[in-house]
Amino acid sequence: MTEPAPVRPDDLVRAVEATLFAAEEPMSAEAISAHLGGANVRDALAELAATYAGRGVQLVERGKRWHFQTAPDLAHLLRREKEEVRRLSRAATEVLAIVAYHEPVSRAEIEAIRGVQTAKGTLDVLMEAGWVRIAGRREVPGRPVIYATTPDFLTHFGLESRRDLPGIDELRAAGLLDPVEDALAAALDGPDEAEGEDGGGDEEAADSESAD
Amino acid sequence: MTEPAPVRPDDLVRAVEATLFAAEEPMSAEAISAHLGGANVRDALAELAATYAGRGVQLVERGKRWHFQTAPDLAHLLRREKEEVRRLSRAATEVLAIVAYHEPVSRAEIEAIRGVQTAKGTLDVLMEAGWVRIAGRREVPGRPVIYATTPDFLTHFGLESRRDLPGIDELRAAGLLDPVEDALAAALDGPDEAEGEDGGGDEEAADSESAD
Amino acid sequence: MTDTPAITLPEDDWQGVATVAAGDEALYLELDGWEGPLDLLLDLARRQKVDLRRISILELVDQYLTYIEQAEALRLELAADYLVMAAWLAYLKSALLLPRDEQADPSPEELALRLQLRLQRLAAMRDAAARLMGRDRLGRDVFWRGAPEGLRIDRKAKWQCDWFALIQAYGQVKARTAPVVHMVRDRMVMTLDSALSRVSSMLGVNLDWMEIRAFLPPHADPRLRRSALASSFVAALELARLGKAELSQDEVFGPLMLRGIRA
Repeated sequence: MTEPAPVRPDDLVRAVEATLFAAEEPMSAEAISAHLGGANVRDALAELAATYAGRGVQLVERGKRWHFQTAPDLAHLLRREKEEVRRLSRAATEVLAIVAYHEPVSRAEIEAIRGVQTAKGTLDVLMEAGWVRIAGRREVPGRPVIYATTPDFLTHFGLESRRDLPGIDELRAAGLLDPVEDALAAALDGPDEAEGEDGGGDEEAADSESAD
Repeated sequence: MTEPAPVRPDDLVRAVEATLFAAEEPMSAEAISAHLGGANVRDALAELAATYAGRGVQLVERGKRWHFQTAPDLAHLLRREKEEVRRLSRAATEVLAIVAYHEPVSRAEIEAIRGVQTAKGTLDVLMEAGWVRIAGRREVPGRPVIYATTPDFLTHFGLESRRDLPGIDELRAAGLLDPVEDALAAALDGPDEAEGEDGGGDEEAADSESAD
Repeated sequence: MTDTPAITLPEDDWQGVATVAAGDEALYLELDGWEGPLDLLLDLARRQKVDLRRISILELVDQYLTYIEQAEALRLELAADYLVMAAWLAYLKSALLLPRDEQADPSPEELALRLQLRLQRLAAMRDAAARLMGRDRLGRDVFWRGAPEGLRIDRKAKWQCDWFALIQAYGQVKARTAPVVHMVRDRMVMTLDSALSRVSSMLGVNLDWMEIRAFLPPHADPRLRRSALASSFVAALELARLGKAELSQDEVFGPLMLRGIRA
C-alpha cells in the first residue's frame, strides 16, 4: 500500500469522526489531515462539532487540538470510584494559576506574587503532569528560565485557549496581572488616580486595558 | 460517590451514550442500567444504534454486550501503512540470487554455496519483500525447510521465467565469475602480462570492476 | 494623597477582632499551614470581610503583630520570615501614625499601598486557581473514550534490488567459492640454456642499453613469452655475475636495462 489516497468529500466527515474516535490523544487539524491523505478537514470538524453538540458525547477543540469527550453535565453519572485526577497541593495549584495567567513567567516572578519560595518539587510536579513546560529563558541578567502552560493543560481544564481562563479579562482590566511596581506607579501618578486607587483609578485601568 | 440517582428519560439516551463512550470494556444492557440507577436502557440503546448507523462510528452489540467501534469500512484508517524504500543488503542479494538459481534450496545449501553462515533475518527480509517463499521440506533427515522464489520475484526483476536468468557461461563471459582478487590483479598488471594465461577475460573483468 | 491613607476604612466598617478571638486556637494550630507571612496576612485581611482594596492596613498590622506576639507567648517556633515581616509591619505602623515626614522615601503610604497591591495579586491568583480547579476536568468531570482503538502507522519496508545487482551477486558467490584447481599444464618454456645463449649473443652485437623485453623472441606464443621473460632475466643475472653484462633499473618495477661489457 502506498501513500493513503485522499478521502472523498462525502466520506470525509465520517473519516474525521472515526479517526478522532479511535485516536488516543487529541489531534490537530493538521494531524488529522495528514492522516487522511491531506484532505482539508476544517469544514468536517465544524460539521461534526455541530452534530455532536447537545449529545452525550461532544467534539471539542482545546489548544488547536480536537478530541471527543463526554458532556460535562453527565459528570455525576460517570465519575468513577477511584479518581483519575492527580490531587495538587495548594502551592501547586497556585503556581499553576500564576503560570497560566502570567505566562511566560520566571520562578522569581512566581515567588514575588506568592511571597514565598517555591519548592523545587512544585514546578516539577506540574511539568510531570504535562501542564507546564519550560518556554525558554528571559533575556535579562541571569537569563532565568521561564515557564508556560502546554496544550495538555488546556485539554485537561477544558479551555479552548488561554483566553478562556476564568476571569482573565477582568483580572487584566483591573491591572491585577501587572507587576506591583507598574500598579504602584500608576496609582501614585496623577492626583486623580491617587485619589482612589481603589475606585476610579482601577476602572480607568480597565478601560485602557480593554482598549488594547 | 453515592448511589446514582435515576436518570430522567430525556437524558437517558445521552447518559447511555456517554457511559458506553467512556467505558473501557463492552457493557451489557444490565450493566449500563445498573450504572444509571436502574433505568431501562433497551430503547435508548436501540435509538442510539439507529442514530449512529451509517456514521463513522457505530454502536454495535456483540454477545449481548454493547460498545462503540469505528465503522468497519473505515478500519483502514486505524492502521495506516507507510512504505520506506530500502535497498537490499549485499548478503540478502546473494541469498536471493542463490535461491533464484538453485531453487528449491535449503538454508544449509545456501550456506554451502555462499561459504558463509546466513542469518535467519536475511531470509525473513526476502520473504517480507515477497520474493522468496517456503516451498515445503526436503525429505531428508531433519526435513529442512526449502525455499523458492515467488511470481513477485519474476515481476520485480522483469523476468518471464527463471530461465531468463543468465546462465553460468554468460556470467563467465561477462566476467562476473572472476574472483575479485584475480580481476583486481589483472587490473593492476601490465597489459603484456595480462595477455598471459587468462587471456582477454581479465581485462573485461577489470573494466566491470572499476565501473562499480 | 490625603493625610489619612486612602486604604484606611472608617472604624465602623471594621469588625475583625471579635470573630478572630474565638478562632485563636485554630489560628495557631494552622500556623504551619500558612505559606509564609504574606499568606497569613491575606488570610487576616480576608477576615475583615471587605474588598481587599478597602482593607485597613493599620488593623491588619495590629492583627498580625498580635498573632505573632501570642505565638511567641506560646513559645511556638516561628520561621524567621514571619518575624521579619512583623518588624517591618511595626515600622510601617509607626510611620503611618507619626506626623508625616516629607523626607521619608518611600512614604509609608506607598509602602502600605505596595503591601495592599501584593495582597490583591495573591488573592487574585488564589481565586483563579480555585476557579481553574473547579472547571470540568478531564478524567474527573469529562472523560475520554474508554477504549480507543488507537491510530497506528505501520512502517513497511519496500525492498529494492535490481537485476544487475542480483546476477552480479551470484557471480561473486560462485567466484568466491569455486574450488581453486591448480593444474600443471604442458606449457611452452624457454630453457635457461637457450636464454643464456640468446642473450649473450645479442649483447655481443649491441653496445647500447636495451630493455630486457627486447631480448625476447619476437612473435612468440604469448604463453612462451612469460617463460622467455623469466629465463632471460635469470640469464641476465648470470651474465652480470660473470662480468659480461651490466644491469640497470631506475625504479622499482621499472624497465630493466641491459648492456654488454667488452672484455
